[in-house]
Amino acid sequence: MTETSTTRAPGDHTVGAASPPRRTGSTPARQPPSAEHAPSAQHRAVIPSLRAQTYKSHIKPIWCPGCGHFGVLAALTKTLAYLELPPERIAVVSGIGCSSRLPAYLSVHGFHGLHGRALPLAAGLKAARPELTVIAAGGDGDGFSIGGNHFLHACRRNQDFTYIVMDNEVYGMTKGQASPTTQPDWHRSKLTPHGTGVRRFQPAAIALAAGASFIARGFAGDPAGLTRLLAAAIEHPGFAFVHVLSPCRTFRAEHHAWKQLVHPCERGPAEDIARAAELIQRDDGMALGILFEQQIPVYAPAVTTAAEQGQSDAAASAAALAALEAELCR
Amino acid sequence: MTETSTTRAPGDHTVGAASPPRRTGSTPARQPPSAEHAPSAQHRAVIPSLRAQTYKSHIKPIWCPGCGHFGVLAALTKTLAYLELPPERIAVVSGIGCSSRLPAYLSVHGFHGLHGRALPLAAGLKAARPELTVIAAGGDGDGFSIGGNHFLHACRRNQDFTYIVMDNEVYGMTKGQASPTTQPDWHRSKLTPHGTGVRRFQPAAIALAAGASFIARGFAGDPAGLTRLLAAAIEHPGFAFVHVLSPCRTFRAEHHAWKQLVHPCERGPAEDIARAAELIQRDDGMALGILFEQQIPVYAPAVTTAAEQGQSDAAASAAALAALEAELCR
Amino acid sequence: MTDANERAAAARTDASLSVAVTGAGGSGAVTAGLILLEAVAAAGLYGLLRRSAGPQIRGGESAALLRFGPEPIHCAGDRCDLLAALDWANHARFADEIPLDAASLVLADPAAGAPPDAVSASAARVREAGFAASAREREGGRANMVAVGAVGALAGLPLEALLDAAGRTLSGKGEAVVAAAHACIDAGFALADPADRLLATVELYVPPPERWHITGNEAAGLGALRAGVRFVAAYPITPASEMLEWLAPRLPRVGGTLLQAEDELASVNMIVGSAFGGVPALTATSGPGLSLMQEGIGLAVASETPIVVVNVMRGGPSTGIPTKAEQSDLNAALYGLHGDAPHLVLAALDIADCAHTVAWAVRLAWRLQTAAIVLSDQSLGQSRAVCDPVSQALTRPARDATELRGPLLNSDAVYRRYAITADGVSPMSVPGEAGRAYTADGLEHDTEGAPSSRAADHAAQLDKRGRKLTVFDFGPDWAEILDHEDGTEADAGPCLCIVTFGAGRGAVVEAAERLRRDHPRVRTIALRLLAPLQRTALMAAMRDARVLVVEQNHGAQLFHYLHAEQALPAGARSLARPGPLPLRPAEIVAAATALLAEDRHDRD
Amino acid sequence: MTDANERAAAARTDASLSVAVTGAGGSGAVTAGLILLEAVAAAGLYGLLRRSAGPQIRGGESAALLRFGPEPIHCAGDRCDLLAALDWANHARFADEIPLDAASLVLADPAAGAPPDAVSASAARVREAGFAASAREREGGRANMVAVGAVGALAGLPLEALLDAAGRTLSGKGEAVVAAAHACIDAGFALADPADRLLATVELYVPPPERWHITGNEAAGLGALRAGVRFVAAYPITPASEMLEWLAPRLPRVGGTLLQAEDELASVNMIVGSAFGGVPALTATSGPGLSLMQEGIGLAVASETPIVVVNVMRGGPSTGIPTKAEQSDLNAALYGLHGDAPHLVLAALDIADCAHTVAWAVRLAWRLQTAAIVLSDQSLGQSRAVCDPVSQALTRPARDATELRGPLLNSDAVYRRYAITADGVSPMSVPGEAGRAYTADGLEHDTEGAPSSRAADHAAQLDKRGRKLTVFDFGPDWAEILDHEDGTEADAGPCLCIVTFGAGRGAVVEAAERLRRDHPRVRTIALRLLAPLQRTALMAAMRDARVLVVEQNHGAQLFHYLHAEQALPAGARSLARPGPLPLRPAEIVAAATALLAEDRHDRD
Ligand SMILES: Cc1ncc(C[n+]2csc(CCOP(=O)(O)OP(=O)(O)O)c2C)c(N)n1
Ligand SMILES: Cc1ncc(C[n+]2csc(CCOP(=O)(O)OP(=O)(O)O)c2C)c(N)n1
Ligand code: SF4
Ligand code: SF4
Ligand SMILES: [Mg+2]
Ligand SMILES: [Mg+2]
Repeated sequence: MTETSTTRAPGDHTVGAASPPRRTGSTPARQPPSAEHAPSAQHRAVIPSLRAQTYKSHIKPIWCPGCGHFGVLAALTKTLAYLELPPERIAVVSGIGCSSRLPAYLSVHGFHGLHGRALPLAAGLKAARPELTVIAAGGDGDGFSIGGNHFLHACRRNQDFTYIVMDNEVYGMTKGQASPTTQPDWHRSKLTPHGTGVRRFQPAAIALAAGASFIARGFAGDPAGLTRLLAAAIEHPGFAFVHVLSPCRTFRAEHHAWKQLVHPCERGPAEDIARAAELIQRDDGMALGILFEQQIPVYAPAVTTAAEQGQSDAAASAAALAALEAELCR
Repeated sequence: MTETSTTRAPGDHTVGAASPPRRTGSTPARQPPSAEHAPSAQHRAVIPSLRAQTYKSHIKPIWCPGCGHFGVLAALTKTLAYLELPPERIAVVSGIGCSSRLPAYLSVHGFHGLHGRALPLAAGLKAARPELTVIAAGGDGDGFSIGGNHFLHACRRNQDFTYIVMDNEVYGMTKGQASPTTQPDWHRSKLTPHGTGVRRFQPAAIALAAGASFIARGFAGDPAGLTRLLAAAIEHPGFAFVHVLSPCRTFRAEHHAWKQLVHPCERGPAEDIARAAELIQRDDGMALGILFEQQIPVYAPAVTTAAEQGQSDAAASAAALAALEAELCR
Repeated sequence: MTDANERAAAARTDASLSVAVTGAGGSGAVTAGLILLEAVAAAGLYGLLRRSAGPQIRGGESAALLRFGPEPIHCAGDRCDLLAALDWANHARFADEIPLDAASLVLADPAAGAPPDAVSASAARVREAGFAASAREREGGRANMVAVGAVGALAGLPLEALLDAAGRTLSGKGEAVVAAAHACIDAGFALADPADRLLATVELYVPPPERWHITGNEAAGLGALRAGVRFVAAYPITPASEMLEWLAPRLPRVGGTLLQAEDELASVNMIVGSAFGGVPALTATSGPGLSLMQEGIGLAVASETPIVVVNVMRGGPSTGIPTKAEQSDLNAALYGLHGDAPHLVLAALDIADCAHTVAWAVRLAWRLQTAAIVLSDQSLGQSRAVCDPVSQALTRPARDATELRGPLLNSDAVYRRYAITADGVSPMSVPGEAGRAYTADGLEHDTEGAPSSRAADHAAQLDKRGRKLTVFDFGPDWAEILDHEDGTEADAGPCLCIVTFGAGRGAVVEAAERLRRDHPRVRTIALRLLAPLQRTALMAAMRDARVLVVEQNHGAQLFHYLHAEQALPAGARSLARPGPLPLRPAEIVAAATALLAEDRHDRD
Repeated sequence: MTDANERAAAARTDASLSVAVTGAGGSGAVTAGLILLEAVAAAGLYGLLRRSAGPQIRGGESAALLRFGPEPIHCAGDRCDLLAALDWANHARFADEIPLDAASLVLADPAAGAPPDAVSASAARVREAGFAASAREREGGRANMVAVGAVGALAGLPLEALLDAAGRTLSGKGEAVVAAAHACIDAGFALADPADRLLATVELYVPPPERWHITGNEAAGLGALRAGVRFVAAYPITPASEMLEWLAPRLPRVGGTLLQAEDELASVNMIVGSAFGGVPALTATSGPGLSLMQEGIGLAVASETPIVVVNVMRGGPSTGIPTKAEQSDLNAALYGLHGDAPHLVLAALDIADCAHTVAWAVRLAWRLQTAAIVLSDQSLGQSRAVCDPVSQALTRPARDATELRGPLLNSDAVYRRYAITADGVSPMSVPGEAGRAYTADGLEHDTEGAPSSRAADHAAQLDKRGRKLTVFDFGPDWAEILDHEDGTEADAGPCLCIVTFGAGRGAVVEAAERLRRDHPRVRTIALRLLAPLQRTALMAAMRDARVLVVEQNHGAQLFHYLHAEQALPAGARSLARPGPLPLRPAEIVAAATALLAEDRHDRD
């Protein structure tokens, strides 16, 4: 079983303070933190080892050489392999942007949706198919500019899925305009030749204020650390937000300095959001690891399952429908 | 000048920790904190005393008897009178909702726009006409549900205008559905008969995380305190967010308890946002007063004014245009 | 019958009766209407109850507008036979909605003062009726209940039915309230002057026939459940909210889920997500929400994800008149998506038909893997009817999504989600199906779903997305075609054909019933499927006829659309009138008569 | 001239020449194209430079497609005369865009290996040209500059013009780069075999004629500034971003402002706010953004706030093909608003005309207090032309907003913002005007702006908002009507009339020029004003003609629209073809010829 354990090791531990995945033993007895999003033991028995490559599609990324998004793609496929999630049980949903091209490069179910709307699409999918592992992904423009409202409400709603934002502090796809996370004095965009003059959007602080139960920051240049964070995020029961610093080689060449700037974070106390808010506000935006994690009930829309009624799905549904119909007649 | 000074007194000081308006002397020498939004001395000379009534239109509100929004209307007209703002220099812009009907009840320039879009409309107006006093207003559904993204970005952008949200924790206009500020277990809406199960939206915490430079909370049941807050908000140079607890008599009868629950707030330190974030997170949502205020540069889009060029507006513009045209020819 | 009563009877065009109860906020006019509708059902009659209210959120004046009779009630009718005014609060607001004439009877409470000018000007007979005084005489008595009794008596509803109806409607309020109501109804029944009776009292019908007691919004919700919808995303908007509110507690009962969205951008994308997951999904909205959803609907079309958006139309443009009906979102539904984005547009023809049309739309959306927009409107959505149920046969419940989706083609070694097929429908997998993963995309793509900007791929996918709608056999449900013939002279004169869509049907059918008295051949076509237009069948149905296109909007949107599709014969005419007032049969009769007269003139 | 050259000359339909330079990412094909275009201008010629690139954000293969000649260049043309391939990276991607035939000449660098099959199959003459080798011989030399020299020589561009153009284009890169480029251009010029010359070398034109060197996006920006736009809200989207980016640094120079919005919902509402404040405002977007703006545009219509939205169309539906042109947003622009919301829709006819059309749109929007949607597309917006400037007369700068807005009516004692007037235009005040405050509203309102749901108010405001568009005299600018006659037999045979809109004009005009060789009377109508359609004038212009409607989309949207308005004669035909490839004159000629042949056949 060397292969299996190799697949499991989510990389080295050089950067980032992400807690090591909770279960690293060679026994496959990892208890899924929630029945909904982890593969069943049965599935794991059938597919003992899924290597990262299995999760890649044959489509060649359109990304510029050196783009940070390659690192995210690599970390994600490693994570999925590590978690041994069967590809057919995974759906990756994105918006529009360089980063949002991600789903096409994976061999799992994917949706390349609308600019800014990955989160509601993921929310609908997860509500309808709670047993799937749902991952939403996109860029800083997609998620924090046009998609900002859905970000707020996804944090509040705490459905059990993961949101990966590849933050390169720029609109890459549309050729280099300032995004909400861009520095106010960055004046390399023709659209804002004197800089935006607007305070930066602070993803982690806003996520916390909005009620997110899992907030982490990773770095595309540290795929191993990122893999650990993504694994923790996917295993977190509830909405897990992973803010990934993902350099844009083409429009933000200065990002090459990030390698030197990143450092481990201090995690905010789960039981004291106020203190966590203070910590996150003091954060310089370069701290990697899990910034905050809290175990709270995941959002579960009210469904009277057939099982509860002791009936088959179809029969239960038909009976319920007949009862409904009757109520309309006088 | 008794009348004038009466008009100036912005009410009694029983509730709320809003700082008394900075200038309360009987001399009219109140220096506008920013040349842009205060009436010029000349205007004040011409219109020495504008009573609250002047700011009311002849249209009768459609609000239910006892609705909190009446209190906001009253406080706002008093504030405008207190500040002696000439009605023609004021524009009040709103979205859609019971609360958003406000502009029609005022005699100033108004725009009853789209659900959720008061802020961008106000932003465009203020950018185009910086000398106007612009006030955006609406409800919790309008501002925090459909309008949430604009809220985030208005806080960041810090243009010099005021945003009043009349929070009644419900969609009043559409007959009583849960809003983002509704308690997760409130189950009186037919749309969410078991409650939303979703964490409440925390307006003040989110405003702070988003970078707002002025955050206050008022209570429609305390028009005097609210008047002070509104005056401070309008005088604040930058984006001023006033969160008003404004009971919905019809769908949230339990709000009658608010009178007992409100209490003065502790103001977060301007120089330490992290500490302010902690304080705001500990806030119970019922604390009245200025929660946070910071003096930072207001957003001013780059405009080469004619004055700078030492020319008349029209001539400068025509000359600049001619130069532009020339650049297109080879 | 008195003279006046004969006049009143003559003014009625059929056996139905229109009554209105009006009053200030809190007067209970609407409750009175609901009780009368219940009584109508108990008497085995059909009924239609509309409401009108002032702009106040709560507590404003309101009117209950009830029409009923032994035959199904198609529309609001032209006039009011009987008005019971509990008071005259803001009556002017209702003057247009409650058309009084010399044949009308008004019950006015003297305590409320003299009737307003509009009433006097109408020449309607006014009878004093001391609703308030009578109520005051009874413990816990309320004037609206006295009015129920009086109206019931004059309208020929059996006392028993009224009492029974009040009992059921007020059951939640406790026995004392019911008892007081019964006392008042008794009193009111006695109060009415038998000489004023407009109809002879009908018999109580025991047991009452199996009828739906339903609003269009409820029927639409039922249609969704029948067709297998198990996920609904909701953002409230008048007049669609009640559809969502009806579904909210019922979806869980059939194993489904409703999610309240933060806005319409979210709700439309949520249903795209659910449908991608294989779970039939729907949302409901009105004009402003439809505008916000256009981008998401376009995504469903391009990615071939089946979704259904029910648009309950209100007065437009922009915020418009949220509480009133209009058919002015047709253009936005047909043409509002950017790019070439063929999709389904349907319209419900009446309240019960909301169930049929929504269920059909769900099935079609899944069969054809595209977006369906269903048009309803405030007059259907928020009005309550006692009507015949829509049979399950028409909207047979779907077993599950697999049935809706149809079989997957299995021939190819590679799974080609967007394969080019003869019928234009490609094989659609859902997550969970191993070996059939693909990336759904609004970006143009090749047959496997890989992004492509090649001309050949674009043309092939555009052709396919268009073709699937044109080659599909939609069967006979695309329209309701009725021939209103008197049977005597089958071939005399040119046939008159009145074409409408959706809620226009009611007034058109009633107008046709009247027109055939003077004109032997009248046909009505009410379009249920607007896009793709069944042009050939429609043109066949209109052949050789003089055509009048009737719709409730300002821009004659249907008329222009039919021209766009070259589906109208030369000389077709348009009757287009915006809201907020309902289409009246009389105005359609007038327009048709003018058209036919013109023809006769031409022939002279 | 050699035989082959004679063949090549015959294949050209006019005096223009089409050349392409292609290469892998970083090869500098686009820079080569820009230099060639500069040289074209210096030679006093007209030119049109398009670009095509792979899907990569940066660094993918790209092609510069240049057409130039002594007359204005209307469109991409049908074929490629001369291709200089720096390498063959992904050449297949360009095969459709660079149509080679036996008359084409290909310069291929032997270092890049054998030409791909598509090239061999075209039967084009292939000449080896050692671009890379030659560049390597020169210090800092680059193959693309060698290609500039070689192409310039064969295309008849004077060496001086090429050197001068390179100097100007590369001036920002330093003297060494310019010197190296000059050396390479010299070498390339010498490298070309004079026997292969496609055109005789033209003279350098000193001083060059006053021409614009401009893209459609820049021209649109200029038009906005000319007409007085002083506020722009921006959300980036391909292919509209450059318009916003061009405006950003220039607005402040004329005293205006640009604000980057968080999304399109914000940007459209921002411009509504600015316009309400009296400052002319505009935004630019493309399909998906237009969808998101529909609600805001509807608000402008209902509240009668003048705004302008420039929609630079790309392939649709949904995300579609963002980098390529299509005319498929016509429906969304015409009909996309919910409710009855009449507004202005215009389309720019060519690159320079973007200035004219946008300026006119701004003036009309203010004159008529409504929303104007201006359609441009990627082929105009992102292509660069050397063309005649649009005279200031056509787009005379507005003095200020007061001029745009027109005089306020002063008759009424009460200020009635929404007064009913004969021309449908009500008096509009702006903040700052004492005594003229009102609340602008998307909710239906009375003449003072107070909310109203009364039928009479609704009808009056709907009528007014419709009337102002129909009674206004739009003058002659609604279309460009050209008669392509050979002058010999003025009245022979039926007139052929080709109708198109916007960017369709280029290929249509060129097709007409060719058609008149065989057919004496050809008229082209390019619609600049689409809504309100100038139906009477249009029908007069088409009278007695055989009509062909040409557009670049799948659904024949213009064709259907003209039918909707009953503006087309019987037998009108449609040529509708989606993107991404540009409309070709030859396909229009073919369709027109087939139509005319059919007619002849009918007459036999
Ligand atoms: C509604 C809409 N508006 C605008 C666009 C244009 N657009 C495409 S991607 C993008 C920005 C992407 O930036 P980001 O999300 O940060 O991704 P990146 O390319 O930087 O990875 C924009 C504005 C669009 N596709 N749709
Ligand atoms: C795009 C759009 N969606 C939905 C609506 C319906 N709508 C009108 S007001 C409203 C909620 C208002 O709630 P809130 O802002 O809290 O104001 P309140 O009535 O409580 O004062 C909604 C959902 C609308 N007008 N437009
Ligand atoms: S533009 Fe930037 S974000 Fe986009 S692919 Fe290139 S490097 Fe990556
Ligand atoms: S419904 Fe509530 S918010 Fe609306 S007017 Fe009535 S009390 Fe006020
Ligand atoms: Mg980015
Ligand atoms: Mg509210």
